[in-house]
Amino acid sequence: MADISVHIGDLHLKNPVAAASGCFGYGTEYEDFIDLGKLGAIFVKGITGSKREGNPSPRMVETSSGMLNSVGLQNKGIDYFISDIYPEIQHYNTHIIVNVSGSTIEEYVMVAEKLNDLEKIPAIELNISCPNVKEGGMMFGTHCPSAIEVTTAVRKVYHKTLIVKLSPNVTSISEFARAVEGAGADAVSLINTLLGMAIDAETQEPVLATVTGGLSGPAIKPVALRMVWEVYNSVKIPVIGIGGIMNATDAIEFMLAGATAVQIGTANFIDPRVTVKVINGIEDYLVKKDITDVNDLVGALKIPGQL
Amino acid sequence: MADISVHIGDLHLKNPVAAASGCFGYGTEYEDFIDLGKLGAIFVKGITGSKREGNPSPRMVETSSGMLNSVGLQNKGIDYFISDIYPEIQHYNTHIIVNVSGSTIEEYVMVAEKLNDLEKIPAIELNISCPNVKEGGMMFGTHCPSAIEVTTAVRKVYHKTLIVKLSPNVTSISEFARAVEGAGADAVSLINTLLGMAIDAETQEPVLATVTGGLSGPAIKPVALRMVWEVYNSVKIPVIGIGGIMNATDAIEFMLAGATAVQIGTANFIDPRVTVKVINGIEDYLVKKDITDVNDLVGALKIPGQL
Amino acid sequence: MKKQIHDFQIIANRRVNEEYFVLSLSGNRQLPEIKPGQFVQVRVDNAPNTFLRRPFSVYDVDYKKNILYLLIQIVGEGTRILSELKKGEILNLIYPLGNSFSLPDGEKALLIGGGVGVAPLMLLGRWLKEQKKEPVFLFGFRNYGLLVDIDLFTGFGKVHIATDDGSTGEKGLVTQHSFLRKVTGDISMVYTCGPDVMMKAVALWAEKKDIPCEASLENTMACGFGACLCCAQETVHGILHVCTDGPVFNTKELIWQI
Amino acid sequence: MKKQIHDFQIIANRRVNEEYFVLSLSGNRQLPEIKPGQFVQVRVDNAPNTFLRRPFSVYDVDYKKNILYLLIQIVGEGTRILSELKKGEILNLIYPLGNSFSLPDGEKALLIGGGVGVAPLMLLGRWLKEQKKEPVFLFGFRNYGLLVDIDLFTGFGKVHIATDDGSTGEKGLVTQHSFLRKVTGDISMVYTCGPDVMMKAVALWAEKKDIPCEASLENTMACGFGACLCCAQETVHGILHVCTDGPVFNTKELIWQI
Ligand SMILES: Cc1cc2nc3c(=O)[nH]c(=O)nc-3n(C[C@H](O)[C@H](O)[C@H](O)COP(=O)(O)OP(=O)(O)OC[C@H]3O[C@@H](n4cnc5c(N)ncnc54)[C@H](O)[C@@H]3O)c2cc1C
Ligand SMILES: Cc1cc2nc3c(=O)[nH]c(=O)nc-3n(C[C@H](O)[C@H](O)[C@H](O)COP(=O)(O)OP(=O)(O)OC[C@H]3O[C@@H](n4cnc5c(N)ncnc54)[C@H](O)[C@@H]3O)c2cc1C
Ligand SMILES: Cc1cc2nc3c(=O)[nH]c(=O)nc-3n(C[C@H](O)[C@H](O)[C@H](O)COP(=O)(O)O)c2cc1C
Ligand SMILES: Cc1cc2nc3c(=O)[nH]c(=O)nc-3n(C[C@H](O)[C@H](O)[C@H](O)COP(=O)(O)O)c2cc1C
Ligand code: FES
Ligand code: FES
Repeated sequence: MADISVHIGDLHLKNPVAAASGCFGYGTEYEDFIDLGKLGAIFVKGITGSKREGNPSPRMVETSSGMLNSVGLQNKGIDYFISDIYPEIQHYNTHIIVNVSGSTIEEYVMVAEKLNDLEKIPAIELNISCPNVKEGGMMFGTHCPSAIEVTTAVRKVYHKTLIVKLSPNVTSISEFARAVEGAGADAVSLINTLLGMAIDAETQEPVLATVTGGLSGPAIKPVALRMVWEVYNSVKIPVIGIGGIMNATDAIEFMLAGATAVQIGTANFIDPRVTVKVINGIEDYLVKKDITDVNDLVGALKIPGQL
Repeated sequence: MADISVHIGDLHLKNPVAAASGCFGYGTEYEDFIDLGKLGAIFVKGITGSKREGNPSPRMVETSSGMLNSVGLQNKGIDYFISDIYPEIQHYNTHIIVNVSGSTIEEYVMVAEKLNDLEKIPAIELNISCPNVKEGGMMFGTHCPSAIEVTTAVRKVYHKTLIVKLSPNVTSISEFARAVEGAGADAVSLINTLLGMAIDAETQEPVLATVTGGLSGPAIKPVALRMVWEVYNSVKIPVIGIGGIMNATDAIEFMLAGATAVQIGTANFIDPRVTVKVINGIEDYLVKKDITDVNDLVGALKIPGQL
Repeated sequence: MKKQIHDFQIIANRRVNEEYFVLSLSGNRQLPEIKPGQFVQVRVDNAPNTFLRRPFSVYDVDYKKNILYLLIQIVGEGTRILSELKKGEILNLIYPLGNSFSLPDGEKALLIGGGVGVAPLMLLGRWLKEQKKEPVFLFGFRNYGLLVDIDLFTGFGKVHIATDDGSTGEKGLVTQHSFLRKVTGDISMVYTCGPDVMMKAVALWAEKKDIPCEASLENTMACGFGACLCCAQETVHGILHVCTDGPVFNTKELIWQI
Repeated sequence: MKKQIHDFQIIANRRVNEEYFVLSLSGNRQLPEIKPGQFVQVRVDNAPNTFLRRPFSVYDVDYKKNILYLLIQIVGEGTRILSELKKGEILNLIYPLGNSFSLPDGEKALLIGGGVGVAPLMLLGRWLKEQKKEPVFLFGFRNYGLLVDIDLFTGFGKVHIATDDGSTGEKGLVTQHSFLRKVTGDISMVYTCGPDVMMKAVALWAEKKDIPCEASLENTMACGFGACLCCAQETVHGILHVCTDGPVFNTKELIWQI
């Protein structure tokens, strides 16, 4: 059987398939459907310094082959996570990676620092790309000096694997990838949602209470693939591919474009077993293609006419 | 009956529905299907200083609720347009607006200058956002000083209505809108296609010969709507909304977000009569909503809680 | 109860009226216990514009025949496609989801439904009767043509009806029905499901009468099982989620959105 | 010929073999003249992943009965959904599109098809016979099970067959068929449609024999009527478009993509 384990920095994943932040709760929500121990990793939902209520309702609207959400980082804060959630999930037989958000650099640093000490959290993902909060969030991900500053500050205090999640709402995502690589990130993950909007022509009002929201799902896959390929060609650190993955073929496309691992978000809502199906599908593909190591797929895209 | 005519600068359109550049040929391709005289305007396909062959095949791939294209501005050049095409289409009972592209500022200026003299061309659309050409094209649309420079240069020589078509592949599209407004544009149109990519997992090759291409269709509608709304709130000149419009409801959403007129692209391939259907649908909507002037829709989005 | 995801076979698609239909779904394994108020998430296949699943309350369950019933109103593309499904076709469900209605303290309970909002009240009525309670139904419909399975509801308790146009029952809103004016102390619980405005009026009425009231809410749902946090409902305890903390809420806990 | 867009009713969906089916489509008005080699653009409804239309050559036309036939191979989601359509269902078509095959100078013409590439050769065979020409067919299929309507083709001319596994006709590629070795001066035109490699080999053979050769090409198409410029084909005259300048090209004009 093919070897499907991969490395993100020092972190060893049993396979390249992870659940994306904000789409998988703390994992518990999926325990009825799948064996969480089969996953490469779980990126739990965005955690901030203190409790956040999130945005008012409606927070979601379906769009063509996708959805807009404006959840807005609803969570009970890092202390509650450490005291009440971590004890419940630390037994998972997979890596739990915490997605860290904040409005200020201090908030990011504070959360990262506290997570340093949690033995079963081997990595964090800095979410500098959330389009659904008024302050901070995407600002850090669309202003390069801020991205550098927050990454540098967190790098100073956080000693395990540091992944920075990039925003697609920028002119050059590889510029940001290079910047956070320089600031000490061990890996980059991309893409977060594209900033979008929906309008109800009947009521003549925006559908979301926050007017705009983040677009996810297969609609964004072509953009995500392109960005992964661009970033893969710009940095040396591993790239984690995200955006519209619905099945194993999609995941393989991301790996060919340069992703060492992938995250699956929206697809979990439609099929809560999709992550496990994708893992199986990747194994089948490797067997069919006679590939013994999944890492051979990473960036293996063949451009006709190029050697 | 409601008044559905609108103004783009000095240009009077009998209705707000136009065909988008690159999706409608020179109009002739649709003469079998609809009465072209019914349209608000036709944006004919991108024209450059000299003949271009365009990109190699394959140039197109379907994606979820959309398509990627990499046509690459195939056209016979401005002189051929003037000598051979213009005489054939100048009798249309609608405005013909020429989409102008180039690799250098000089090329844009030269093409614009020549179009000045064509009586039946009342406006041009500067395409500074084509993702499918190696030089120029999108570069002008993703680098603000270049956008200003090309607009300023063309404004100097072109005396009729000047529309600048913006690229969505930027961090802040309203920054570009403001910049070209300052440089003399009479209107902005948006969005052009989102840069995307598709991979064939079987062959492990990119699907498009050019690797990347431009994403269009309903998949991009949420992003386009958001950008139109952002730009509408940033500039005083009229905004022309483009991106994923498939029916009258979509078009109305764009107008509510701030578009004075709309362009329909990809939808024409699936239903070559869609433009006329959208015009009829807008009329029906106005009657149903008891609105007597279509301009009352423009930017009429009601944000609950705001006055 | 463990949440499941399974294919069901459509064994009947019964058109109730112009807008409503009932799907009878049979799984190939024993149905788990489904409590009144719980819902399912249905995947709509072969539909260009229904990307996410669609939530529907469980209308009724027949454990002996292993059949689950959904009462569905056609409102958009997803429900239209479901309405056209034929016997033998397959539907994928995630179920059972959400919390459920609670047992009343006293004997008599009033179940107030509007339109397709009567859906969860069928299983609730059945359960109350099984629990030796006495459900009374008060339903509002736009007109006679939109009435739903009144004979079946009558099997569990008395049914009072209001229609907008008076084509059957009393004319007017359900909350103006004369039955409400006659209510004395014997009603120990009010359950309601229907349009928001109706539920708010019912909640207000119940509060005035000092009767506990439970409402089954809707919200836009991406997952249906607590993973996306999209279905936010403001409550006195802060923002809760309709798919896991609800869909049934005690109306005193709700901060209604206007 | 003016291009049209109309709904057609499916009056039969005949399964030819494991992979191929024939749709018989009837419009509610007189069909315009459709020339051999022309194609239609079919809208696939109720399909989540088939956003654009799908192009198919016209397999045959019956002007008397006003029926248009398509021969379709199931290769992906769009063709799978089409294969499941039932009598009475509606299909929206844009047609007739593209150019057409030209008349041979002499009498005898050789029509070489591979797999579903035989589709345009039916109407071509019918037309040649009507024009008092003598079509001869040479077909390649993977195996006996994939043969298509040979009896119908035989009505227009002799049919020679090659299969990959020799299960019927000669074993091997169509371009290795012994018939080609026996060809003398009497063939005045070669027409071909099938996989690219096959058409290239046929074109090469025809060139060697100094017989004019026309090939019906495919390409990725967004519109099908010249508006999008997506279906680029390199030729000695520069880049042309398969949907308007083709699908039929004289092979001498082509610069084949490898
Ligand atoms: C817990 C719960 C239980 C429900 N039970 C029933 C039931 O028993 N019978 C019944 O007929 N309907 C029920 N609904 C409503 C039902 O889910 C929607 O009518 C259905 O999803 C509409 O799908 P559509 O594709 O036909 O409409 P769309 O074309 O998607 O939309 C039409 C209308 O339905 C609303 N809608 C769309 N999706 C949702 C969604 N995910 N959640 C809520 N509203 C939505 C839209 O805002 C719009 O106004 C329930 C909803 C919830 C949340
Ligand atoms: C002028 C022309 C005439 C054709 N005539 C016939 C015919 O008579 N019978 C027949 O069975 N097939 C014919 N084809 C091919 C047919 O269009 C494709 O097989 C069909 O579009 C695949 O649709 P799908 O959704 O099943 O496959 P998909 O899932 O979309 O793709 C499956 C495969 O088909 C290819 N394909 C998809 N879309 C197109 C397209 N628009 N153009 C070309 N290839 C495509 C893909 O690259 C892929 O390899 C013709 C194509 C052209 C261009
Ligand atoms: C409902 C929802 C909530 C999300 N919350 C977060 C979050 O808290 N932090 C984060 O980094 N990304 C969040 N995301 C973004 C996803 O992790 C992912 O980057 C994006 O959805 C694209 O992937 P997909 O198309 O597979 O969903 C959220 C996405 C959705 C749909
Ligand atoms: C095949 C194709 C060719 C295009 N060519 C041009 C072009 O020449 N110039 C231009 O400004 N935009 C071009 N566009 C972009 C469209 O005009 C439009 O901005 C974009 O497709 C989004 O709109 P839609 O979703 O309605 O198609 C092209 C789009 C497509 C699909
Ligand atoms: S619908 Fe996802 S949490 Fe409720
Ligand atoms: S398919 Fe659009 S030009 Fe040929």
